[in-house]
Amino acid sequence: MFCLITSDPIDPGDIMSRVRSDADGAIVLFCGVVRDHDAGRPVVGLRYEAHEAMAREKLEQISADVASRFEIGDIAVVHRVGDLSVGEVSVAIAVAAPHRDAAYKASREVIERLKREVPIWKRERYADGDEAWLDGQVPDTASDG
Amino acid sequence: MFCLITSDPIDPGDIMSRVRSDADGAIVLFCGVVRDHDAGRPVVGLRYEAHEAMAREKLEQISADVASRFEIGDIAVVHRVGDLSVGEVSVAIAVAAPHRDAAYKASREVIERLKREVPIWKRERYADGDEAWLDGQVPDTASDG
Amino acid sequence: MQQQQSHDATPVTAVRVRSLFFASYRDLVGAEEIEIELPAGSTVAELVAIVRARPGADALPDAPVVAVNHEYVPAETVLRDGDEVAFIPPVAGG
Amino acid sequence: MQQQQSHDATPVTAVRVRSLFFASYRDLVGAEEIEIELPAGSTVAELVAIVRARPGADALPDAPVVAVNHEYVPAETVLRDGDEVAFIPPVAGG
Repeated sequence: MFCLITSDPIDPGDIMSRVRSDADGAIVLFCGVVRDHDAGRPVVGLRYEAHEAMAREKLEQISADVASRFEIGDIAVVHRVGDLSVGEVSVAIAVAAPHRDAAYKASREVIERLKREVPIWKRERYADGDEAWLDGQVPDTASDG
Repeated sequence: MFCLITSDPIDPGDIMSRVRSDADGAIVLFCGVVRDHDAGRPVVGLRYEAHEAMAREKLEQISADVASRFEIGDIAVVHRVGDLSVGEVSVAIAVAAPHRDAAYKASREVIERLKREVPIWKRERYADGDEAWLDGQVPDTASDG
Repeated sequence: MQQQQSHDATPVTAVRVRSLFFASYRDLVGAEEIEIELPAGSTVAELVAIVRARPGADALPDAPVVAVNHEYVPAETVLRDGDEVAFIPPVAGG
Repeated sequence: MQQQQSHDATPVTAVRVRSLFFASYRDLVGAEEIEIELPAGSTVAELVAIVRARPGADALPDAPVVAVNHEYVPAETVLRDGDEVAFIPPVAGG
Protein backbone atom coordinates (compact mmCIF):
# COMPACT_ATOMS: atom_id res chain seq x y z
CA MET A 1 0.00 0.00 0.00
CA PHE A 2 1.33 3.40 -0.94
CA CYS A 3 -0.46 6.67 -0.12
CA LEU A 4 1.06 10.06 -0.71
CA ILE A 5 0.19 13.75 -0.80
CA THR A 6 2.80 15.52 -2.91
CA SER A 7 3.58 18.82 -4.56
CA ASP A 8 5.65 17.02 -7.23
CA PRO A 9 4.19 16.03 -10.60
CA ILE A 10 2.58 12.59 -10.54
CA ASP A 11 4.04 9.82 -12.70
CA PRO A 12 1.20 7.35 -13.39
CA GLY A 13 3.64 4.69 -14.60
CA ASP A 14 5.46 4.81 -11.28
CA ILE A 15 2.18 4.46 -9.38
CA MET A 16 1.24 1.42 -11.46
CA SER A 17 4.60 -0.24 -10.95
CA ARG A 18 4.14 0.04 -7.19
CA VAL A 19 1.08 -2.25 -7.14
CA ARG A 20 1.86 -4.99 -9.64
CA SER A 21 2.71 -8.51 -8.54
CA ASP A 22 2.94 -11.75 -10.50
CA ALA A 23 -0.34 -12.97 -9.00
CA ASP A 24 -2.30 -10.07 -10.49
CA GLY A 25 -3.89 -10.25 -13.92
CA ALA A 26 -5.48 -6.81 -13.93
CA ILE A 27 -4.42 -3.27 -13.12
CA VAL A 28 -6.87 -0.38 -13.17
CA LEU A 29 -5.39 3.11 -13.08
CA PHE A 30 -7.58 6.13 -12.53
CA CYS A 31 -6.16 9.58 -13.19
CA GLY A 32 -7.94 12.81 -12.39
CA VAL A 33 -6.72 15.51 -14.72
CA VAL A 34 -7.16 19.29 -14.59
CA ARG A 35 -9.60 20.15 -17.33
CA ASP A 36 -10.11 23.42 -19.10
CA HIS A 37 -13.64 24.12 -17.92
CA ASP A 38 -15.96 23.62 -14.98
CA ALA A 39 -19.70 24.08 -15.12
CA GLY A 40 -19.20 25.74 -18.50
CA ARG A 41 -16.63 28.29 -17.22
CA PRO A 42 -13.14 28.31 -18.76
CA VAL A 43 -10.52 27.23 -16.23
CA VAL A 44 -6.79 27.93 -16.62
CA GLY A 45 -5.57 26.06 -13.57
CA LEU A 46 -6.25 24.77 -10.10
CA ARG A 47 -4.70 25.06 -6.70
CA TYR A 48 -5.11 22.03 -4.46
CA GLU A 49 -4.64 22.34 -0.73
CA ALA A 50 -4.78 19.54 1.84
CA HIS A 51 -4.50 18.83 5.49
CA GLU A 52 -1.57 16.76 4.38
CA ALA A 53 -0.94 14.51 7.38
CA MET A 54 -4.62 13.79 7.87
CA ALA A 55 -5.22 13.34 4.14
CA ARG A 56 -2.48 10.72 3.94
CA GLU A 57 -3.92 8.90 6.95
CA LYS A 58 -7.41 8.98 5.43
CA LEU A 59 -6.06 7.58 2.17
CA GLU A 60 -4.36 4.81 4.11
CA GLN A 61 -7.58 4.03 6.00
CA ILE A 62 -9.62 4.01 2.80
CA SER A 63 -7.08 1.84 0.98
CA ALA A 64 -6.88 -0.65 3.84
CA ASP A 65 -10.65 -0.80 4.10
CA VAL A 66 -11.16 -1.27 0.36
CA ALA A 67 -8.38 -3.89 0.28
CA SER A 68 -10.19 -5.82 3.00
CA ARG A 69 -13.48 -5.83 1.12
CA PHE A 70 -12.34 -6.72 -2.41
CA GLU A 71 -10.04 -9.49 -3.63
CA ILE A 72 -7.19 -7.28 -4.69
CA GLY A 73 -3.43 -7.37 -4.50
CA ASP A 74 -2.44 -3.81 -3.74
CA ILE A 75 -3.50 -0.16 -3.94
CA ALA A 76 -1.51 3.03 -4.46
CA VAL A 77 -3.00 6.52 -4.23
CA VAL A 78 -1.19 9.78 -4.86
CA HIS A 79 -2.82 13.21 -4.70
CA ARG A 80 -1.12 16.37 -5.84
CA VAL A 81 -1.21 19.69 -3.98
CA GLY A 82 -0.16 23.17 -5.07
CA ASP A 83 -0.70 24.90 -8.41
CA LEU A 84 -1.63 22.72 -11.37
CA SER A 85 -2.14 23.63 -15.01
CA VAL A 86 -4.73 22.22 -17.38
CA GLY A 87 -3.70 18.69 -18.36
CA GLU A 88 -1.77 17.90 -15.19
CA VAL A 89 -2.68 14.84 -13.12
CA SER A 90 -4.25 15.78 -9.79
CA VAL A 91 -4.78 12.26 -8.48
CA ALA A 92 -3.71 8.78 -9.54
CA ILE A 93 -5.13 5.57 -8.10
CA ALA A 94 -3.70 2.20 -9.11
CA VAL A 95 -5.27 -1.08 -8.10
CA ALA A 96 -3.84 -4.49 -8.99
CA ALA A 97 -5.92 -7.62 -8.58
CA PRO A 98 -5.98 -11.22 -9.76
CA HIS A 99 -9.19 -10.46 -11.69
CA ARG A 100 -10.51 -7.32 -13.32
CA ASP A 101 -13.90 -7.08 -11.65
CA ALA A 102 -12.35 -6.50 -8.23
CA ALA A 103 -9.80 -4.08 -9.67
CA TYR A 104 -12.47 -1.89 -11.29
CA LYS A 105 -14.74 -1.94 -8.25
CA ALA A 106 -11.97 -1.20 -5.76
CA SER A 107 -10.63 1.63 -7.94
CA ARG A 108 -14.05 3.23 -8.14
CA GLU A 109 -14.58 2.85 -4.41
CA VAL A 110 -11.27 4.56 -3.61
CA ILE A 111 -11.97 7.62 -5.77
CA GLU A 112 -15.56 7.96 -4.51
CA ARG A 113 -14.43 7.78 -0.89
CA LEU A 114 -11.49 10.07 -1.52
CA LYS A 115 -13.90 12.70 -2.81
CA ARG A 116 -16.20 12.29 0.19
CA GLU A 117 -13.75 11.86 3.07
CA VAL A 118 -10.26 13.18 2.40
CA PRO A 119 -9.46 16.76 3.51
CA ILE A 120 -8.42 18.25 0.18
CA TRP A 121 -9.68 21.49 -1.33
CA LYS A 122 -9.59 22.96 -4.79
CA ARG A 123 -9.31 26.57 -5.85
CA GLU A 124 -10.12 27.24 -9.47
CA ARG A 125 -8.37 29.94 -11.51
CA TYR A 126 -10.61 31.15 -14.32
CA ALA A 127 -9.70 32.57 -17.70
CA ASP A 128 -11.16 35.94 -16.64
CA GLY A 129 -8.66 36.25 -13.74
CA ASP A 130 -11.18 35.37 -11.06
CA GLU A 131 -10.46 32.64 -8.49
CA ALA A 132 -12.73 30.66 -6.17
CA TRP A 133 -12.68 27.71 -3.81
CA LEU A 134 -14.73 25.04 -5.44
CA ASP A 135 -17.92 24.06 -3.68
CA GLY A 136 -17.11 20.74 -2.12
CA GLN A 137 -19.12 18.20 -0.24
CA VAL A 138 -19.55 18.04 3.51
CA PRO A 139 -17.20 15.20 4.39
CA ASP A 140 -18.64 11.83 5.17
CA THR A 141 -17.40 11.30 8.72
CA ALA A 142 -19.27 8.04 9.29
CA SER A 143 -16.29 5.80 8.61
CA ASP A 144 -14.53 7.08 11.73
CA GLY A 145 -14.79 5.92 15.29
CA MET B 1 -9.54 6.51 -31.58
CA PHE B 2 -6.54 4.22 -31.72
CA CYS B 3 -6.79 0.42 -32.03
CA LEU B 4 -3.82 -1.82 -32.57
CA ILE B 5 -2.77 -5.46 -32.51
CA THR B 6 0.97 -5.59 -31.98
CA SER B 7 3.80 -7.97 -31.21
CA ASP B 8 5.75 -5.13 -29.55
CA PRO B 9 5.66 -4.54 -25.79
CA ILE B 10 2.83 -2.23 -24.76
CA ASP B 11 3.65 1.14 -23.17
CA PRO B 12 0.64 2.10 -21.03
CA GLY B 13 1.85 5.70 -20.72
CA ASP B 14 1.85 6.03 -24.49
CA ILE B 15 -1.69 4.63 -24.71
CA MET B 16 -2.88 7.13 -22.10
CA SER B 17 -1.25 10.06 -23.84
CA ARG B 18 -3.15 9.18 -27.02
CA VAL B 19 -6.56 9.81 -25.47
CA ARG B 20 -6.11 12.87 -23.27
CA SER B 21 -7.51 16.25 -24.21
CA ASP B 22 -7.93 19.43 -22.19
CA ALA B 23 -11.68 18.88 -21.97
CA ASP B 24 -11.24 15.59 -20.10
CA GLY B 25 -11.03 15.41 -16.32
CA ALA B 26 -10.71 11.64 -16.01
CA ILE B 27 -8.66 8.91 -17.60
CA VAL B 28 -9.21 5.24 -16.80
CA LEU B 29 -6.53 2.83 -17.93
CA PHE B 30 -7.09 -0.90 -17.79
CA CYS B 31 -4.13 -3.24 -18.22
CA GLY B 32 -4.41 -6.98 -18.52
CA VAL B 33 -1.21 -8.56 -17.26
CA VAL B 34 0.10 -12.11 -17.61
CA ARG B 35 -0.18 -13.67 -14.19
CA ASP B 36 1.70 -16.60 -12.75
CA HIS B 37 -1.24 -18.96 -12.32
CA ASP B 38 -4.55 -19.92 -13.87
CA ALA B 39 -7.17 -22.01 -12.15
CA GLY B 40 -4.54 -22.87 -9.54
CA ARG B 41 -1.97 -24.09 -12.07
CA PRO B 42 1.43 -22.33 -12.25
CA VAL B 43 1.85 -20.47 -15.55
CA VAL B 44 5.23 -19.35 -16.91
CA GLY B 45 3.99 -17.50 -19.97
CA LEU B 46 1.34 -17.06 -22.61
CA ARG B 47 1.17 -17.00 -26.36
CA TYR B 48 -1.51 -14.76 -27.83
CA GLU B 49 -2.63 -15.26 -31.39
CA ALA B 50 -5.15 -13.15 -33.30
CA HIS B 51 -6.86 -12.81 -36.60
CA GLU B 52 -5.05 -9.51 -36.68
CA ALA B 53 -6.91 -7.59 -39.37
CA MET B 54 -10.29 -8.71 -38.12
CA ALA B 55 -9.33 -8.13 -34.49
CA ARG B 56 -8.32 -4.54 -35.21
CA GLU B 57 -11.59 -3.94 -37.08
CA LYS B 58 -13.57 -5.42 -34.19
CA LEU B 59 -11.74 -3.20 -31.71
CA GLU B 60 -12.54 -0.20 -33.88
CA GLN B 61 -16.21 -1.20 -34.06
CA ILE B 62 -16.39 -1.73 -30.31
CA SER B 63 -14.61 1.55 -29.57
CA ALA B 64 -16.84 3.51 -31.92
CA ASP B 65 -19.94 1.90 -30.47
CA VAL B 66 -18.90 2.52 -26.87
CA ALA B 67 -17.91 6.11 -27.72
CA SER B 68 -21.38 6.68 -29.14
CA ARG B 69 -23.10 5.41 -26.00
CA PHE B 70 -21.05 7.12 -23.26
CA GLU B 71 -20.00 10.75 -22.88
CA ILE B 72 -16.32 10.22 -23.44
CA GLY B 73 -13.53 12.00 -25.24
CA ASP B 74 -11.49 9.21 -26.76
CA ILE B 75 -10.57 5.52 -26.53
CA ALA B 76 -7.35 3.67 -27.30
CA VAL B 77 -7.02 -0.12 -27.24
CA VAL B 78 -3.87 -2.11 -27.85
CA HIS B 79 -3.65 -5.90 -27.66
CA ARG B 80 -0.39 -7.79 -27.73
CA VAL B 81 0.24 -10.98 -29.73
CA GLY B 82 3.12 -13.45 -29.58
CA ASP B 83 4.94 -14.85 -26.58
CA LEU B 84 4.54 -13.01 -23.29
CA SER B 85 6.17 -13.62 -19.93
CA VAL B 86 4.56 -13.28 -16.52
CA GLY B 87 4.18 -9.58 -15.71
CA GLU B 88 3.92 -8.36 -19.29
CA VAL B 89 0.92 -6.31 -20.39
CA SER B 90 -1.34 -8.23 -22.78
CA VAL B 91 -3.93 -5.52 -23.31
CA ALA B 92 -4.22 -1.83 -22.47
CA ILE B 93 -7.40 0.19 -22.75
CA ALA B 94 -7.37 3.93 -22.11
CA VAL B 95 -10.54 6.01 -21.95
CA ALA B 96 -10.57 9.77 -21.39
CA ALA B 97 -13.79 11.55 -20.49
CA PRO B 98 -14.93 14.84 -19.01
CA HIS B 99 -16.23 12.93 -15.95
CA ARG B 100 -15.10 9.74 -14.28
CA ASP B 101 -18.36 7.79 -14.31
CA ALA B 102 -18.42 7.59 -18.10
CA ALA B 103 -14.69 6.78 -18.22
CA TYR B 104 -15.06 3.81 -15.85
CA LYS B 105 -18.19 2.48 -17.54
CA ALA B 106 -16.80 2.80 -21.06
CA SER B 107 -13.52 1.16 -20.02
CA ARG B 108 -15.34 -1.80 -18.54
CA GLU B 109 -17.57 -2.11 -21.57
CA VAL B 110 -14.60 -2.22 -23.93
CA ILE B 111 -12.79 -4.99 -22.06
CA GLU B 112 -15.96 -7.06 -21.63
CA ARG B 113 -16.79 -6.81 -25.32
CA LEU B 114 -13.17 -7.43 -26.31
CA LYS B 115 -13.29 -10.69 -24.39
CA ARG B 116 -16.56 -11.73 -26.01
CA GLU B 117 -16.13 -10.57 -29.59
CA VAL B 118 -12.55 -10.08 -30.69
CA PRO B 119 -10.79 -13.00 -32.43
CA ILE B 120 -7.84 -13.46 -30.09
CA TRP B 121 -6.67 -16.73 -28.56
CA LYS B 122 -4.41 -17.58 -25.68
CA ARG B 123 -2.08 -20.53 -25.23
CA GLU B 124 -0.81 -21.09 -21.73
CA ARG B 125 2.68 -22.43 -21.00
CA TYR B 126 2.74 -24.20 -17.64
CA ALA B 127 5.55 -24.66 -15.18
CA ASP B 128 5.52 -28.42 -15.88
CA GLY B 129 6.30 -27.87 -19.59
CA ASP B 130 2.76 -28.55 -20.77
CA GLU B 131 0.95 -26.12 -23.07
CA ALA B 132 -2.72 -25.67 -23.93
CA TRP B 133 -5.05 -23.33 -25.72
CA LEU B 134 -7.15 -21.69 -23.07
CA ASP B 135 -10.84 -22.48 -23.12
CA GLY B 136 -12.42 -19.34 -24.49
CA GLN B 137 -15.96 -18.24 -25.01
CA VAL B 138 -18.00 -18.71 -28.14
CA PRO B 139 -17.85 -15.23 -29.63
CA ASP B 140 -20.85 -12.99 -29.32
CA THR B 141 -21.69 -12.37 -32.97
CA ALA B 142 -24.85 -10.39 -32.30
CA SER B 143 -23.27 -6.98 -32.78
CA ASP B 144 -22.68 -7.67 -36.46
CA GLY B 145 -24.96 -7.18 -39.42
CA MET C 1 -21.48 -3.29 -41.04
CA GLN C 2 -23.83 -5.37 -43.17
CA GLN C 3 -22.31 -8.47 -44.73
CA GLN C 4 -22.89 -8.23 -48.47
CA GLN C 5 -24.58 -11.47 -49.52
CA SER C 6 -25.77 -10.78 -53.07
CA HIS C 7 -24.07 -12.22 -56.14
CA ASP C 8 -22.40 -10.37 -58.93
CA ALA C 9 -24.62 -9.93 -61.95
CA THR C 10 -22.27 -12.10 -64.03
CA PRO C 11 -23.24 -15.77 -63.66
CA VAL C 12 -20.47 -17.92 -62.21
CA THR C 13 -20.46 -21.66 -61.88
CA ALA C 14 -17.95 -21.88 -59.05
CA VAL C 15 -16.51 -19.71 -56.28
CA ARG C 16 -13.10 -19.96 -54.70
CA VAL C 17 -12.77 -18.97 -51.06
CA ARG C 18 -9.86 -18.77 -48.62
CA SER C 19 -10.55 -20.63 -45.38
CA LEU C 20 -8.45 -19.53 -42.41
CA PHE C 21 -7.90 -21.57 -39.25
CA PHE C 22 -6.64 -20.20 -35.97
CA ALA C 23 -5.38 -21.56 -32.67
CA SER C 24 -6.97 -24.91 -31.74
CA TYR C 25 -8.80 -25.13 -35.08
CA ARG C 26 -5.51 -24.79 -36.95
CA ASP C 27 -4.13 -27.65 -34.85
CA LEU C 28 -7.16 -29.81 -35.73
CA VAL C 29 -7.19 -29.02 -39.45
CA GLY C 30 -3.41 -29.09 -39.74
CA ALA C 31 -3.31 -25.95 -41.90
CA GLU C 32 -3.51 -22.19 -41.49
CA GLU C 33 -5.20 -21.58 -44.77
CA ILE C 34 -6.93 -23.69 -47.44
CA GLU C 35 -8.26 -22.55 -50.79
CA ILE C 36 -11.50 -24.32 -51.57
CA GLU C 37 -13.65 -24.19 -54.71
CA LEU C 38 -17.41 -24.68 -54.33
CA PRO C 39 -20.40 -24.50 -56.63
CA ALA C 40 -21.78 -20.98 -56.97
CA GLY C 41 -24.48 -20.37 -54.37
CA SER C 42 -22.79 -22.51 -51.72
CA THR C 43 -23.26 -21.44 -48.14
CA VAL C 44 -20.97 -21.23 -45.15
CA ALA C 45 -22.59 -24.42 -43.83
CA GLU C 46 -21.67 -26.25 -47.03
CA LEU C 47 -18.07 -25.04 -46.78
CA VAL C 48 -17.92 -26.20 -43.17
CA ALA C 49 -19.11 -29.68 -44.24
CA ILE C 50 -16.34 -29.85 -46.88
CA VAL C 51 -13.70 -28.79 -44.37
CA ARG C 52 -14.93 -31.24 -41.74
CA ALA C 53 -14.55 -34.11 -44.23
CA ARG C 54 -10.74 -33.63 -44.10
CA PRO C 55 -8.70 -36.00 -41.89
CA GLY C 56 -8.84 -34.87 -38.27
CA ALA C 57 -11.08 -31.93 -39.05
CA ASP C 58 -14.22 -33.79 -38.03
CA ALA C 59 -13.31 -32.65 -34.50
CA LEU C 60 -14.37 -29.13 -35.53
CA PRO C 61 -17.86 -28.23 -34.31
CA ASP C 62 -20.76 -28.92 -36.69
CA ALA C 63 -21.52 -25.22 -36.69
CA PRO C 64 -18.37 -23.29 -35.81
CA VAL C 65 -18.48 -19.53 -35.55
CA VAL C 66 -17.41 -18.16 -38.92
CA ALA C 67 -16.44 -14.69 -40.08
CA VAL C 68 -16.59 -13.80 -43.75
CA ASN C 69 -14.36 -10.87 -44.67
CA HIS C 70 -13.93 -10.02 -40.95
CA GLU C 71 -17.61 -10.03 -40.01
CA TYR C 72 -19.38 -12.78 -38.13
CA VAL C 73 -22.05 -14.34 -40.33
CA PRO C 74 -24.74 -17.00 -39.97
CA ALA C 75 -24.24 -20.48 -41.46
CA GLU C 76 -26.73 -19.86 -44.25
CA THR C 77 -24.68 -17.00 -45.68
CA VAL C 78 -23.97 -17.50 -49.37
CA LEU C 79 -20.28 -17.35 -50.29
CA ARG C 80 -18.91 -15.12 -53.01
CA ASP C 81 -15.81 -15.60 -55.09
CA GLY C 82 -12.72 -14.40 -53.21
CA ASP C 83 -14.30 -14.44 -49.76
CA GLU C 84 -12.07 -14.89 -46.76
CA VAL C 85 -13.78 -17.35 -44.43
CA ALA C 86 -12.26 -17.42 -40.95
CA PHE C 87 -13.11 -20.30 -38.62
CA ILE C 88 -13.20 -18.67 -35.18
CA PRO C 89 -12.58 -20.86 -32.11
CA PRO C 90 -13.94 -19.66 -28.76
CA VAL C 91 -12.11 -16.39 -28.12
CA ALA C 92 -9.85 -15.67 -25.16
CA GLY C 93 -8.36 -12.20 -25.52
CA GLY C 94 -7.72 -9.83 -22.68
CA MET D 1 -9.45 4.26 14.63
CA GLN D 2 -11.26 5.19 17.80
CA GLN D 3 -10.88 8.79 18.94
CA GLN D 4 -9.58 8.72 22.49
CA GLN D 5 -11.90 10.92 24.54
CA SER D 6 -11.04 10.11 28.14
CA HIS D 7 -9.05 12.49 30.34
CA ASP D 8 -5.71 11.91 31.94
CA ALA D 9 -5.94 10.83 35.56
CA THR D 10 -4.16 14.05 36.65
CA PRO D 11 -6.73 16.85 37.15
CA VAL D 12 -6.20 19.85 34.89
CA THR D 13 -8.04 23.15 35.02
CA ALA D 14 -7.41 24.19 31.43
CA VAL D 15 -6.52 22.64 28.07
CA ARG D 16 -4.68 24.26 25.19
CA VAL D 17 -5.57 23.14 21.69
CA ARG D 18 -4.29 24.05 18.22
CA SER D 19 -7.08 25.00 15.84
CA LEU D 20 -6.25 24.68 12.14
CA PHE D 21 -8.13 26.39 9.33
CA PHE D 22 -7.98 25.39 5.69
CA ALA D 23 -9.07 26.79 2.35
CA SER D 24 -12.23 28.92 2.59
CA TYR D 25 -12.29 28.65 6.40
CA ARG D 26 -8.76 30.07 6.58
CA ASP D 27 -9.92 32.98 4.45
CA LEU D 28 -12.87 33.59 6.80
CA VAL D 29 -10.89 33.28 10.03
CA GLY D 30 -7.86 35.11 8.67
CA ALA D 31 -5.42 32.62 10.19
CA GLU D 32 -4.04 29.18 9.47
CA GLU D 33 -3.64 28.21 13.08
CA ILE D 34 -4.77 29.58 16.46
CA GLU D 35 -3.83 28.32 19.89
CA ILE D 36 -6.80 28.50 22.24
CA GLU D 37 -7.05 27.74 25.94
CA LEU D 38 -10.34 26.40 27.27
CA PRO D 39 -11.57 25.10 30.62
CA ALA D 40 -10.89 21.42 31.13
CA GLY D 41 -13.83 19.37 29.93
CA SER D 42 -14.66 21.74 27.07
CA THR D 43 -16.11 20.19 23.94
CA VAL D 44 -15.53 20.75 20.26
CA ALA D 45 -18.83 22.67 20.16
CA GLU D 46 -17.54 25.06 22.81
CA LEU D 47 -14.31 25.59 20.88
CA VAL D 48 -16.31 26.31 17.72
CA ALA D 49 -18.33 28.96 19.58
CA ILE D 50 -15.13 30.66 20.77
CA VAL D 51 -13.69 30.65 17.26
CA ARG D 52 -16.92 31.97 15.72
CA ALA D 53 -16.81 34.94 18.10
CA ARG D 54 -13.72 36.24 16.28
CA PRO D 55 -14.18 39.02 13.69
CA GLY D 56 -15.33 37.57 10.38
CA ALA D 57 -15.41 34.04 11.71
CA ASP D 58 -19.14 34.12 12.38
CA ALA D 59 -19.47 33.16 8.71
CA LEU D 60 -18.24 29.68 9.70
CA PRO D 61 -21.06 27.15 10.03
CA ASP D 62 -22.59 26.70 13.51
CA ALA D 63 -21.47 23.10 13.41
CA PRO D 64 -18.56 22.73 11.02
CA VAL D 65 -17.03 19.34 10.40
CA VAL D 66 -14.10 19.00 12.79
CA ALA D 67 -11.26 16.50 12.99
CA VAL D 68 -9.36 16.04 16.24
CA ASN D 69 -5.89 14.58 15.74
CA HIS D 70 -6.81 13.63 12.13
CA GLU D 71 -10.08 11.84 12.91
CA TYR D 72 -13.52 13.26 12.32
CA VAL D 73 -15.34 13.64 15.65
CA PRO D 74 -18.80 14.73 16.78
CA ALA D 75 -19.35 18.19 18.31
CA GLU D 76 -19.79 16.77 21.82
CA THR D 77 -16.25 15.36 21.86
CA VAL D 78 -14.31 16.56 24.91
CA LEU D 79 -11.00 18.19 24.10
CA ARG D 80 -7.72 17.15 25.67
CA ASP D 81 -4.64 19.22 26.22
CA GLY D 82 -2.51 19.37 23.08
CA ASP D 83 -5.25 18.31 20.68
CA GLU D 84 -5.04 19.39 17.07
CA VAL D 85 -8.50 20.54 16.02
CA ALA D 86 -8.88 20.92 12.26
CA PHE D 87 -11.87 22.81 10.88
CA ILE D 88 -12.70 20.96 7.68
CA PRO D 89 -14.57 22.83 4.91
CA PRO D 90 -16.55 20.78 2.39
CA VAL D 91 -13.93 18.66 0.63
CA ALA D 92 -13.16 18.73 -3.09
CA GLY D 93 -10.28 16.39 -3.80
CA GLY D 94 -9.94 14.27 -6.89
